[in-house]
Amino acid sequence: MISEHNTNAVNRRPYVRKQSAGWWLDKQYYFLYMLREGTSLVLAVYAIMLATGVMRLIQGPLAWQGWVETVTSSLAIPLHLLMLVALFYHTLTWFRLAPRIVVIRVGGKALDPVLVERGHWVACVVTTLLLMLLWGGAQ
Amino acid sequence: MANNKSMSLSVQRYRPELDAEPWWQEFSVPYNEDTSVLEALQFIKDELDSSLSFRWSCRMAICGSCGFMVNDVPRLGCKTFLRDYSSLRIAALDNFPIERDLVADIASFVGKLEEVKPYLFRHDPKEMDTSVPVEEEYLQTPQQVSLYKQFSQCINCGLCYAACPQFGRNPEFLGPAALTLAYRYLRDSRDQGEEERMPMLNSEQGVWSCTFVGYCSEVCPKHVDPAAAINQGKAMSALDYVKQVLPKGGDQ
Amino acid sequence: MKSNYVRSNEPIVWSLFGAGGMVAAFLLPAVVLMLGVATPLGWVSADVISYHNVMLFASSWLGKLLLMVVICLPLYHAAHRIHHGLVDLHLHLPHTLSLLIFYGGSTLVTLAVGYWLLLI
Amino acid sequence: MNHIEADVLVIGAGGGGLRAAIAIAESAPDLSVALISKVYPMRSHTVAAEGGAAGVVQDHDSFEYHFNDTVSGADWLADQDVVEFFVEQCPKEMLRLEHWGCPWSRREDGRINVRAFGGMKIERTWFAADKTGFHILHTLFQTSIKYPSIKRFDEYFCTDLLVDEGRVQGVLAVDIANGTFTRFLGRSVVMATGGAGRVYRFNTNGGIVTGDGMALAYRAGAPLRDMEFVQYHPTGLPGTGILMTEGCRGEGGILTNRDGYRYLQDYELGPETPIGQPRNKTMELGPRDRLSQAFWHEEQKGRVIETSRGTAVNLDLRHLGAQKINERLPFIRELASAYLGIDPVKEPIPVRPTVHYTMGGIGTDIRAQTQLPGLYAVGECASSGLHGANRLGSNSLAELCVMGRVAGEQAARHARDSGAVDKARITALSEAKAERWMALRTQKGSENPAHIRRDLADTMEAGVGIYRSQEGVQKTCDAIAELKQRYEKIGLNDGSSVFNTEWLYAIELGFLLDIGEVMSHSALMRKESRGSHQRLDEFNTRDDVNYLKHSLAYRQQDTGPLIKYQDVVITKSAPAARLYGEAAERKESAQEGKDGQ
Ligand SMILES: Cc1cc2nc3c(=O)[nH]c(=O)nc-3n(C[C@H](O)[C@H](O)[C@H](O)COP(=O)(O)OP(=O)(O)OC[C@H]3O[C@@H](n4cnc5c(N)ncnc54)[C@H](O)[C@@H]3O)c2cc1C
Ligand code: SF4
Ligand code: F3S
Ligand code: FES
Repeated sequence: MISEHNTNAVNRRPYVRKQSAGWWLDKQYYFLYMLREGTSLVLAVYAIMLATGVMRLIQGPLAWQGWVETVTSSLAIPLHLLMLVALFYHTLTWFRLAPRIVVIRVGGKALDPVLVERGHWVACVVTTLLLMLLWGGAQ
Repeated sequence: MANNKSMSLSVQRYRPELDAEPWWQEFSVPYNEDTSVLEALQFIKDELDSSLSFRWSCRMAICGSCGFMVNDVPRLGCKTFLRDYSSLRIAALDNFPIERDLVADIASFVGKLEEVKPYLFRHDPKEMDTSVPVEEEYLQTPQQVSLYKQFSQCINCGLCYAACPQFGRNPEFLGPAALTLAYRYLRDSRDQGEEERMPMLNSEQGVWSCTFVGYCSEVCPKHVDPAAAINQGKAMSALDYVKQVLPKGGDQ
Repeated sequence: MKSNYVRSNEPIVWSLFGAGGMVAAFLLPAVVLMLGVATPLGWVSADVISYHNVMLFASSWLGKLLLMVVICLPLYHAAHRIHHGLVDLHLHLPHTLSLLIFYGGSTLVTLAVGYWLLLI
Repeated sequence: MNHIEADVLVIGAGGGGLRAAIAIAESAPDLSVALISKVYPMRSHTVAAEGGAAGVVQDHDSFEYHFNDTVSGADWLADQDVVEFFVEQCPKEMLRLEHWGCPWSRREDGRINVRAFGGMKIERTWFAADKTGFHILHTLFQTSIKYPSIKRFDEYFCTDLLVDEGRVQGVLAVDIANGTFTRFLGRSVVMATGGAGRVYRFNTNGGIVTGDGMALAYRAGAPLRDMEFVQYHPTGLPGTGILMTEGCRGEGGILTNRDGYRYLQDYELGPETPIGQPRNKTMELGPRDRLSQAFWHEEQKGRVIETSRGTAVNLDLRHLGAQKINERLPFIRELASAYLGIDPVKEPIPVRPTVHYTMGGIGTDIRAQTQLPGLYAVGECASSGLHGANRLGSNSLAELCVMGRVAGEQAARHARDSGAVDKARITALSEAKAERWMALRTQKGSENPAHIRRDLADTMEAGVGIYRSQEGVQKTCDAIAELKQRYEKIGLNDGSSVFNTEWLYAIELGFLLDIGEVMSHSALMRKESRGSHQRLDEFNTRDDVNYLKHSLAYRQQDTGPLIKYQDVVITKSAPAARLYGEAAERKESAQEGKDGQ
């Protein structure tokens, strides 16, 4: 056992800095992070709006029609465009992060995350086009 | 080479016995194409103000001593060059208490590295006793090495802690380097220490305090990508969570 | 040194968060584009989302599932980020309250949507 | 004062100190270990070692080969009992590191890979890419954490050995963060403070490599051995001195002069080997002393390249290709591009010799025991008798482990066997010493210690460099005597307690001056040329009659060191000519012919 007996004066006085609530305004990198997290607000609003749609649906044709008119009103278009921008940012950041969490290995070698990110984009564009085609052709 | 140009440097000072809080001091230092921030600080110490304190040793970006905030970005002083800047503000690494001038108090950081039990575990107690010489290596193919190699390159410089706002807010967070170290061992085919280390990973102050800000990896001078390690650690922890819920297999 | 670590329950919400992020990234942009831009501008017929058509869609199991996925997972995703984001902004709600509001709220909406869809 | 009592004190947490501490913890878990280091363990300069660590593994290799390479590399100044013990222990220690998690580079089948190194007949250098020291140090540091009996005192700066009744009983150290003294009591002390490369101006060493332990032991009465032997590494970056590992040449890199000519063939290292087909102990794979000397001659002939950072030759790796460079030498690529703006995949790297390693140190026997009872030494601060007049690359990292274990076990045994210390006397001694250091902290004077440090480095470079002469060395001896006088008059401005580095640098400068003095005086007295000690005057050949001996420098009051000599242990290899390249091969085949008869 080590024994210790200390009679020295304490000269140290480490200076502790506290994080400010506005830390995310200090650096562009942090700001973009907050923006990324902020896109979730848009997502929440949209999800709730869609949920409302389901509720309106079971309330009957009239209720549904009302909902449809609200979401497709010309006033809603700019809001939707804004949402698209936010969603695009979400997608952009998501595809950048995902390959670093789930590493894909082919023949024991890890695929380059940049390559996987591009793969995500290709898949995304394909699903989007497919969805649009189905939607457009559904009439 | 001649030192034909000079640059003004603001250096943050804090001398606990004299100063109530940190303050900035201006210096003008000569520099050339090769001059690093570390060399600029050494010039200040040797020629302008010998009371300035900072840590350094290898001056080749491998010992991890010389982390400073350079224009508010965590960087290694010995691998940052004056030629890339027009003016400089140097301070102690963010998110750590300032011991003195540019010296950060990193004791808690080193404590975290120790806490994740960064050494090889084996189930067989005979294999844990390394005082007896062995005849053979554990086999490990280059591919198996590649699973953890990147995560074993950490020089413990602490830049990632200065970069991480989650650590900045909550000093309890084990943080990028320590979690990466834990993950490095977990991915090593020779290690059997899952039982020892998963509890830390699984805890609130483990991987789950990270919100993937990602700035840690951005500033890491050794491309360790701690953000990836932690977030792969989340996947590992999630799997461990499921294992805990599922009834234990018969062979346990 | 600390020695007793308490297992966090984050894996549950983190998994939902991850799934939601994926769905939001892959599917939502198309939905927003079609519903909120293409339809009002008349690029596609509004008939696609007529009461009749949507009911038809929502009465199939596949339709129900798709609706659940597109609505609820992104909601969990958002709840997760807002829950953590408030802490980031130093706007700490009491932890349990925050969990209740965000994950509890998302679960409520999920249950409601599920219930409504079952009615169809 | 802080009073701490442990069974064994280990000073220095580099590879040597950590290995020793682990050995104590494993062999004597009941003994407490205080591991004292002026920097956090992972900052120790072992971290910078790049190339690899030696250990016989291949079937066509043998301990005998490793022994022969080491002894001839040392120009027969190595103690052969130590070398024999060492080569047999190396593979065991390397395997142990493997079992502790060291990420050694592997072959496809999962076995350890080895690379070629200078002066080695067979490839036997274990490597972890080109960050071997980094990985070894971190492995040892991390492993040390698992032993509860090891207590670390990080950022404690050791200022004195405490000697009473003719044996070492403790050390005095500054707790750097608080600026106060701690008196450590221990029944044995392991010194593992590393080398002294910072005595010179251009070196591959970190700023902390200031010869502290050597000076501490010297001041406490232990002799420093073979201090005239200072290794110049042939391939450092001009300007900074940052090392480009010998592994570059081990992998097939070549050295060319201004004319693109592989000049090494002119210095008994040839014949020229085809590019991409390196041959052991030939050309670029010759020993470091010879290669550095060859540069010196090229410089005399004006066949070196003038760069803005000084003269250089080219280290050309281009033919290795990007893939091999990325796999085997990634750190080299990173360093060359960061510090010179040169990508070795596309351009040759300018390099020049820089001070790298101190072969000499605190003299120990095969048990790592010094002449001062209770004091053990290991690593670069020690002269275990292994390296003689020139160390072979990759023998040092291996030595840290082999001798680190020995030092730890021996120190533990000694701690068990020796009685209690007289606390009162030791405390009085420490208080007196501490007071003196405290006075230095506020000393007012006219001399700037930084300038003395620079002048010392310059005079060492000038007088005790690759080639030496009576006159030049004498000049350096005189200059150092003068610098020591100036040192008495230094003035310090800081005066505060917390992390006062100005004060610590001043103490280090005192150590450096002592070491520089011992090096130059030892060089002055060795009137022959051997290994890294080459003279231009009439003593330009090896003189086995008078100087097949270790030098021992003892401290004397108020004057330079007293130099004595000690016999070299020769067991089975009689001194012979040191041959490399074709000459060596010719001799070997002749030998085999003889043996065959
Ligand atoms: C750039 C470079 C590359 C190298 N490459 C190789 C290679 O490839 N192969 C090889 O075999 N060898 C190599 N070497 C040599 C080898 O790395 C060193 O000789 C070896 O690492 C020294 O280890 P050490 O434990 O003796 O000392 P260090 O690792 O230097 O540790 C010294 C320790 O002592 C402590 N200390 C010093 N003074 C004090 C004090 N006053 N108070 C308290 N603590 C103190 C320090 O804090 C530190 O912890 C290389 C050397 C250099 C410089
Ligand atoms: S992960 Fe990178 S930034 Fe963090 S301590 Fe390690 S090397 Fe430094
Ligand atoms: S910056 Fe911090 S939040 Fe996570 S990704 Fe890095 S540890
Ligand atoms: S001085 Fe070692 S990393 Fe900068």
